[in-house]
Amino acid sequence: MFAKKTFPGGSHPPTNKRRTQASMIQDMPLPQRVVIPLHQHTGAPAQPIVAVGDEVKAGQKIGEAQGYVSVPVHASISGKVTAIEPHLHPLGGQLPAVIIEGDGRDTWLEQPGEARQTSQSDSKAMVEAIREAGIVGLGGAAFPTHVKLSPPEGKSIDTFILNGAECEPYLTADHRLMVENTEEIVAGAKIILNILNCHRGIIGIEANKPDALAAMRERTRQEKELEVVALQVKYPQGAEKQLIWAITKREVPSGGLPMDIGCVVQNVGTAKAIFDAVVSGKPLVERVVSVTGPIVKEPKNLRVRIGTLFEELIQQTAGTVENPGKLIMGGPMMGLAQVSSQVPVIKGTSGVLLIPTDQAVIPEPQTCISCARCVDTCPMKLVPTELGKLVQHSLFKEAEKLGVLDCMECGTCSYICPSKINLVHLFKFAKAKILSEKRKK
Amino acid sequence: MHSTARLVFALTITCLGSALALAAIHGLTEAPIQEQKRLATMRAVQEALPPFDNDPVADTLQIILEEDEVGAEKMLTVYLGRQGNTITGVAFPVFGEGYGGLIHIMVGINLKGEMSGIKVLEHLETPGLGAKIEESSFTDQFKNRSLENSTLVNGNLAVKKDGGDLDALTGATISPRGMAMAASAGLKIFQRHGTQILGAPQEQDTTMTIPEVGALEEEPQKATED
Amino acid sequence: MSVATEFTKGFIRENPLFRLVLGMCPALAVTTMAINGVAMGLAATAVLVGSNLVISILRRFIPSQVRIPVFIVVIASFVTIIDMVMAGYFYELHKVLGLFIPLIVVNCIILGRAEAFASRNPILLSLADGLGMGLGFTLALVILGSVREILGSGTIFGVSIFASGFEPAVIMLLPPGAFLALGLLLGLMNKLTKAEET
Amino acid sequence: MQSSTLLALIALGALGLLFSAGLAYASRKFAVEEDPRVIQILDVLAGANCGACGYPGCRAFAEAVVEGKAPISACTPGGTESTSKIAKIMEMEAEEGEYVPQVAVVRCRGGFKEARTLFQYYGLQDCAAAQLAAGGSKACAYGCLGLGSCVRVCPFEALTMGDNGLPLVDDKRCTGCGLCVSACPRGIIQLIPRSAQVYLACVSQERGKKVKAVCSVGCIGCGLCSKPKVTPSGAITMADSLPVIDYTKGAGELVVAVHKCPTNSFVDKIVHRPWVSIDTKCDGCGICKEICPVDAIEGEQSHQHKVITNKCIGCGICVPKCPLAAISIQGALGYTEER
Amino acid sequence: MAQEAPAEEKLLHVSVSPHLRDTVSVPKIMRSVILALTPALIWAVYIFGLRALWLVLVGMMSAVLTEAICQKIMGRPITVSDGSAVVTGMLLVYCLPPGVPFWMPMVGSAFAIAIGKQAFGGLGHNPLNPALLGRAFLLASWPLHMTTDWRAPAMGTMSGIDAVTNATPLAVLKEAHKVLADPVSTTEQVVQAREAVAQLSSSYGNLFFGNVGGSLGETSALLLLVGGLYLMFKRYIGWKIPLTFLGIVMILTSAFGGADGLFTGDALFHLLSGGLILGAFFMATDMVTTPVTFRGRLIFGAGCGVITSVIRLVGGYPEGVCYSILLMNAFTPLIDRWTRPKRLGEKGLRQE
Amino acid sequence: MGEFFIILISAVLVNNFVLARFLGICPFLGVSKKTDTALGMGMAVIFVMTLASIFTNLIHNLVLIPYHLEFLQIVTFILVIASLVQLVETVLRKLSPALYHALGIYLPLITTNCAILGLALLNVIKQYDLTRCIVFGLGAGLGFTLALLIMSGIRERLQFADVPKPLRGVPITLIVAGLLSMAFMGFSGLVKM
Ligand SMILES: Cc1cc2nc3c(=O)[nH]c(=O)nc-3n(C[C@H](O)[C@H](O)[C@H](O)COP(=O)(O)O)c2cc1C
Ligand SMILES: Cc1cc2nc3c(=O)[nH]c(=O)nc-3n(C[C@H](O)[C@H](O)[C@H](O)COP(=O)(O)O)c2cc1C
Ligand SMILES: Cc1cc2nc3c(=O)[nH]c(=O)nc-3n(C[C@H](O)[C@H](O)[C@H](O)COP(=O)(O)O)c2cc1C
Ligand SMILES: Cc1cc2nc3c(=O)[nH]c(=O)nc-3n(C[C@H](O)[C@H](O)[C@H](O)CO)c2cc1C
Ligand code: SF4
Ligand code: SF4
Ligand code: SF4
Ligand code: SF4
Ligand code: FES
Repeated sequence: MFAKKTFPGGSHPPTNKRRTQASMIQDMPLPQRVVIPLHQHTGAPAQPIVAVGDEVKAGQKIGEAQGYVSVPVHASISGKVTAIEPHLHPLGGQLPAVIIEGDGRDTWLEQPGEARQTSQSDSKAMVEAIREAGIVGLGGAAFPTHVKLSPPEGKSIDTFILNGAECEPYLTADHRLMVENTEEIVAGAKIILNILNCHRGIIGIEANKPDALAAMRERTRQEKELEVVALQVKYPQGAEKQLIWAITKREVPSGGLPMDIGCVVQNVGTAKAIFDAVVSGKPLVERVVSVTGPIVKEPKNLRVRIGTLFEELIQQTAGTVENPGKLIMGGPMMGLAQVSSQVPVIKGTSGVLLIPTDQAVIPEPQTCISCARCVDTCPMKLVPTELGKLVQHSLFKEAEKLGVLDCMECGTCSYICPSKINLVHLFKFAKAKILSEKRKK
Repeated sequence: MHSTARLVFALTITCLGSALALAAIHGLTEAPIQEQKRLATMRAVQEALPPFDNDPVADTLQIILEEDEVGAEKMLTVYLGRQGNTITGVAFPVFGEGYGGLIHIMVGINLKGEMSGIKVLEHLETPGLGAKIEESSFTDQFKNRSLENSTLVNGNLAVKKDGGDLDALTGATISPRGMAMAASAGLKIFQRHGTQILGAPQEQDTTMTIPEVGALEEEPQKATED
Repeated sequence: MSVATEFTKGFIRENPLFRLVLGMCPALAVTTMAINGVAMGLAATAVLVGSNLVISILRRFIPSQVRIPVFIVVIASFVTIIDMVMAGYFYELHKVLGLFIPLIVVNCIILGRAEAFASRNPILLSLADGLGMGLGFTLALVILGSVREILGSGTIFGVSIFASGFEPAVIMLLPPGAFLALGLLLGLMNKLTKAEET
Repeated sequence: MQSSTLLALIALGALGLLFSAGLAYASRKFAVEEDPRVIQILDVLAGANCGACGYPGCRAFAEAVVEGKAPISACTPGGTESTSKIAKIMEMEAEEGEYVPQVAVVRCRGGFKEARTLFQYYGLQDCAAAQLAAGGSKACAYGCLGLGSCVRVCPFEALTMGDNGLPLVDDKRCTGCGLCVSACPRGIIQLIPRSAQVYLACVSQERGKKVKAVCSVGCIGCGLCSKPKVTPSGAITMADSLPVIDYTKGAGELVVAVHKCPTNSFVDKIVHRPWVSIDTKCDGCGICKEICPVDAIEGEQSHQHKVITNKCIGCGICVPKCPLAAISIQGALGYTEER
Repeated sequence: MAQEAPAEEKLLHVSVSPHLRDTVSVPKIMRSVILALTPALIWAVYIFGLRALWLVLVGMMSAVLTEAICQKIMGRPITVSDGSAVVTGMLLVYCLPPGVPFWMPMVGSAFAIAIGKQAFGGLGHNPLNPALLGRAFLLASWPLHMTTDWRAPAMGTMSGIDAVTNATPLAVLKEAHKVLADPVSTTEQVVQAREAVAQLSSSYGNLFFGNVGGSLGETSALLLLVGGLYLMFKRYIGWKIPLTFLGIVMILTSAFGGADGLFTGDALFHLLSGGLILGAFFMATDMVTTPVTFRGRLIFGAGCGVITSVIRLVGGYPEGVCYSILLMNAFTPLIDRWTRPKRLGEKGLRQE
Repeated sequence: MGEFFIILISAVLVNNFVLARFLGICPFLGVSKKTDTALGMGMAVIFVMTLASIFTNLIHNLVLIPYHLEFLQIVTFILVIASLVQLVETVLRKLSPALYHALGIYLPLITTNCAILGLALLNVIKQYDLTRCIVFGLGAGLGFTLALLIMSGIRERLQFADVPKPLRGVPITLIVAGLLSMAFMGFSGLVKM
């Protein structure tokens, strides 16, 4: 019907989605205890506004945003605050979190639906509602959504892209959401179009999700402003810049933002959260998480309250057939390996992936043989082999000149390298070094 | 200004000193250098010419070649070999195209138009391969050859591979080809200018200088032995 | 700073070719045979000694701005002298070394020693320095020449040393062989001296 | 012949005159100002313009040296002479203030055995890079990661990685250049005066319980070492539950802290401490027994006291306190050099 | 401490993303290359006798042994099992005349590995193609053997002993062209030369299937092509270098390769002879020594094509593939530097 | 025209000054660490070579030959070259700092580069006239630049290579030069000089 759109480069890791793509999202039973980190988004962490011993209701704000690029945090269950202390955080290390012991009643501050609805003609109010609901991008980076939806004066957005690519192997949360919550997603997208005063919305979905494509097409048939586009199955199809290129053939300038070229990209989950916030007044306290992996007995997509520990999610899937070698938050390409299963689900948790020990071992890197596979596949058109060598020899300035800061850490190069060189690690290292140098200045 | 003057002075004085020294040494070495050059030519000529008793290096003739003649300088110096007062043969430098560059040889031709000998002067052939053209085992086959008594291809001497009768070197045909071309050029030049050369005036000074340097003393003997 | 140390330092410690890596062109170009190395080395030594001597004598009278031109003229004069003498008395060698005799002028060792040493030190020391450096250079050339001659022709100083079965590697006589032989020799030197240090 | 000499003289002389005059004129006319040091350095270089230094010509090299971009030893034709002279020229303004020779110490003793690990780390073998993977595999957020970033940057090969995953400093080789200090992402390496004998090998600012949970040799901040009884001159003060040593104060008594520390967090760089002995002048007053921080003196009142040599740590606190001057120091300091 | 040991086992693995790695590895690529080269070897044994097999084995063993010894001396891990040395040895022998003495592949492989590869630090660090360096070294060292030890194809004799010296098709062609170009050639010579050329041209079949004299492994264009396409299918080599290389050679030889003026040259003949296919598919594609960028590889292939054609048509050697690849290898770092792709978003950056 | 082309090709490829004739090896080793420097040096060499070719040719034909002073050849040539280079450098330094930084800083290095003097002497040996001198000088400079550029590219890459310790620095550079020289043998026979 449509030529499948895509971008240059990229790779084809096995998708491994079959085990979960067809089963319905299940609601995770109410957790006994939740650990809600105050730092769940890009930007300044929230400050706690409750004290130990306070009774809280589900949906109640427990942390206030600090500054513009920041969002509040809400209690995801009702119960009692038992501690506010550092706790293991999925992003690494110990970070302050509010710990709530549940009362099992799940009483809400305002029952969803009956809460105040935001007028859909007042975009300021809608953005404010989105911010108050603590919504951040659910596609991975957890960037506060209200910031993205408030382009500064003079920048107009002509294309809004709804990201339903879900190119990460194993993960199917967005897929199921698109099939099961088509209505809310489309409504959310329309709210976004409204806010941005934009009249072209494109829903990009990888071609390996025919049911999602069909559902979306069906639902948007009447919508003049929305269009569904099938994307080639290729990693990282869902990456913002690649998606924009595939759909509009525009290049986000290096160091710039999508809005510099008139685009905004949001994840489908974010659209649904926006719908919930604006229409039902419900803050972001739960999300869909794919709990999966080769050793998971019954992989599932679960609708989970924020703050639930990974441990409990794993139990929900009937545990594992062997001790996991690696526990990853997110997908295998960009996810973060976890130190322990005692970490909580946060807003950016799209998946919990368990990998057996034999697959978890990262092979010893050999020397680069200049095979150029990484060069051919880098979606940012960088030259990873050269960058890697520069970084290995601590030539950070030169690496910066060749664009190491443009690397989005998609992992394609490390994946494809026959010499098993840890290119992404090198680039993360270099970026950290360069940015800290810059900050010093 | 004073320092500038000193500066100029220093360099000028050095230059003057240098000029003085060089002129002096030049005065001392000029004669030996000329003699060395003469001897070097002599050695080559000796190898090429039939027996002689004059000083061929001093006994020369300049001939001017015509446009269509290849394989030699247009202003050709011919060395004459005489016994008594009669010319026994001539020698002159010619060249052919080898593998690495031009091969320069001194070719000697007797009155019958046969080669009395050749000597490789300069070449850029590969050591151990084309460079074997210098060896007497290779050059000897040119002795007594003439345009008449050899198989010609296109009017030239040629290696067996090209239909001629010269032996090539193993693995190197190009260098011998160059030699054949050079030798042929020499023979043809002699053919054309022979009469002009042989009609050269009788040697003016019969008081030829006998080579003095020791190195040369054995060689005339060897030459006469042949 | 004794005369003896100035004399011997050029052999190994500050060998112009192996250590300071100067004067590469003649070193590479003429060393197809060991004997050429000797000739080139001695020619350079003669120039080095002569120019060191003259420059050491003149050192007080040369204003620094024209130091280099004066040195060059002095060196060039010595080179010309050597050139003429060789042409007059060692004709064959002169022919083999060819272009590279005049090029001694620009051999960095000579100017380098003139600048770095002779222009600052008394005559005797300068002489010792020049002679030592020159002989060190000669030594290096002979070693390089020997290696190339042995591998490239199967002879050393013209004497055949292998049984007839040996087929010499022509490449050693060609430009690549010169680079490779010198590179590997330098590597070997590094390795040996490193081993000594530790 | 004569005419040739004359011609040579004229020709070369004229050339010399021409060029020197031309150059003199040009150098005046087109003079450019520059750093005087460049000229000075140019003067001491070999001046062969050979390019051996990697710079296009002597002047370029001299300029690079002055700008601090080139190593001063790169002029091979000039040899060591040039180098030392350049060093002199360049040092003229570098010498300022009093220079205390320093040496690096590794302020962590939590090797594989002593400190807990959180996970098995795979990836770049570099401490700073390893921190990107969940913040480093050590359970202690302050501890040494043992991947040797410091070892690799040391230009003097003064650091080696020990078997226990902790870097070792070779005092003899360390020049106190401080490169390792900035290479360590965890700020574990510190430069201390070369003369210092003792340092605290822990940088954890956590409270005791948390430290105990992750490391058996970590400093728990108990503050014992800062007690006047241990360090009367106040050489150790507490800050953020971590002792801070002031090396300008009472060096000798620090050894007491080494022995008093319950977690063994101090390191004594001295292998052989001296010890004291008490001679017959002793009348058994007991003062020394009283003040000895490690109870190394025994004896009954009014009887000659004795030193338990293997308990004495050689801090020498007792020596000046003896009213009869009966205590004397035996032996001498033995530095750790023969490791 | 006692409890540590069991606890250790349960510790999770942590590394930076990605947590997946492709199954393609260097040894796997090298094994495929060896496999792709095998048909040509079998053919070589068929037409030149078992001697061909022994030569290849000697070359391979010498390469592997040299690699191991070098690494031992340098105190580095011995990595001969990655198979790259085997490929080097194999390819080196493939471009030697089949009649060379056994010490030649030995010395050539040793040079290729020791100087061409290990001196630079081993796999991945060498700037020039080791196998070709080995060949160039042998050619410059013992030109006699390298230019005279040809063997005529002797189908299936297996012994190959009675085979005679026979010039390669390209040498014959070059010879003939010289005669044709030379104004002083006799008519008889011209006729002979024309005949030779005609005979060569009618022998596409022989060239294609490999029934001709030539270097050991380069005779059968068909089998090499099969191997090359297999590698291409596996995506271990790209299409850019072989295609531009072959294309440019075809264009240039057809334009300037004829004796009778422009565009009378026999491009197909040039394509099928003289190791062009071997070079284009197996040597110009050696990833270590070729550019990594898209445009870079096009330039590389084109450069190889131009130099090969120039050497074949006007140079001193009958055959130019070896030198053209080496020369372009030398340019590779510069090409890479000057053809770096424009980053995604770099354009926008410039505008601002 | 054909002959000029042959002189050029010969000087650039077949008889490359550095790789086949061994002239100018010292700066070749010294200034080939970085491509940018190599390019600057190459340009300066081309410039000076062409100039030197012209001036030495003039001196030779106008002074030395007429007065039979050939024995002053070496002294006068080197004097001419040295003064010429220094003059150009001084003038450039003042008048065009930009050009000086691009080319001028390489000039001192060129004085004692045997390639320049070698070129002047070869011109005499080959008895080239003024035009041929210019072409030859240009070709020699181009050839030098080519070799220098290739070498600098490879050396920049070798910076990352794991070269065995004893071979690091000059030894490996010489080995590369040897291998390059081997590759350049492919051009032999292209033109005959
Ligand atoms: C510091 C920073 C500032 C940003 N500012 C904006 C913004 O003003 N408007 C916007 O639309 N997106 C903004 N973004 C969001 C990015 O465009 C991008 O959507 C976000 O980083 C998540 O993308 P990812 O999931 O592809 O990593 C910003 C991101 C960062 C890191
Ligand atoms: C390599 C890479 C892959 C990504 N894949 C997806 C994806 O499959 N789906 C998705 O929604 N976002 C993906 N993202 C995040 C998007 O770039 C982008 O941040 C997101 O769609 C913005 O929407 P959000 O702010 O609503 O999260 C990916 C990002 C990167 C860097
Ligand atoms: C490195 C090398 C050096 C060569 N040197 C010479 C040489 O000096 N003289 C020569 O005639 N051929 C030389 N050749 C050319 C070959 O030997 C050439 O194939 C042969 O001369 C052609 O003659 P043929 O008809 O005997 O095969 C050389 C070849 C190579 C590869
Ligand atoms: C497609 C391909 C082609 C190769 N070609 C060569 C070759 O031409 N010469 C060679 O020595 N090694 C070759 N190798 C092996 C390996 O890359 C080579 O040993 C490295 O150049 C050594 O660093 C090849 C490997 C592959 C995968
Ligand atoms: S991780 Fe960076 S360098 Fe690697 S492929 Fe992705 S964008 Fe390119
Ligand atoms: S994929 Fe790996 S081996 Fe290939 S060029 Fe990139 S870094 Fe080198
Ligand atoms: S890097 Fe410097 S301070 Fe650190 S150990 Fe080495 S020499 Fe000492
Ligand atoms: S001291 Fe610092 S740099 Fe050194 S190994 Fe430990 S953590 Fe790494
Ligand atoms: S000797 Fe030729 S440049 Fe130094």
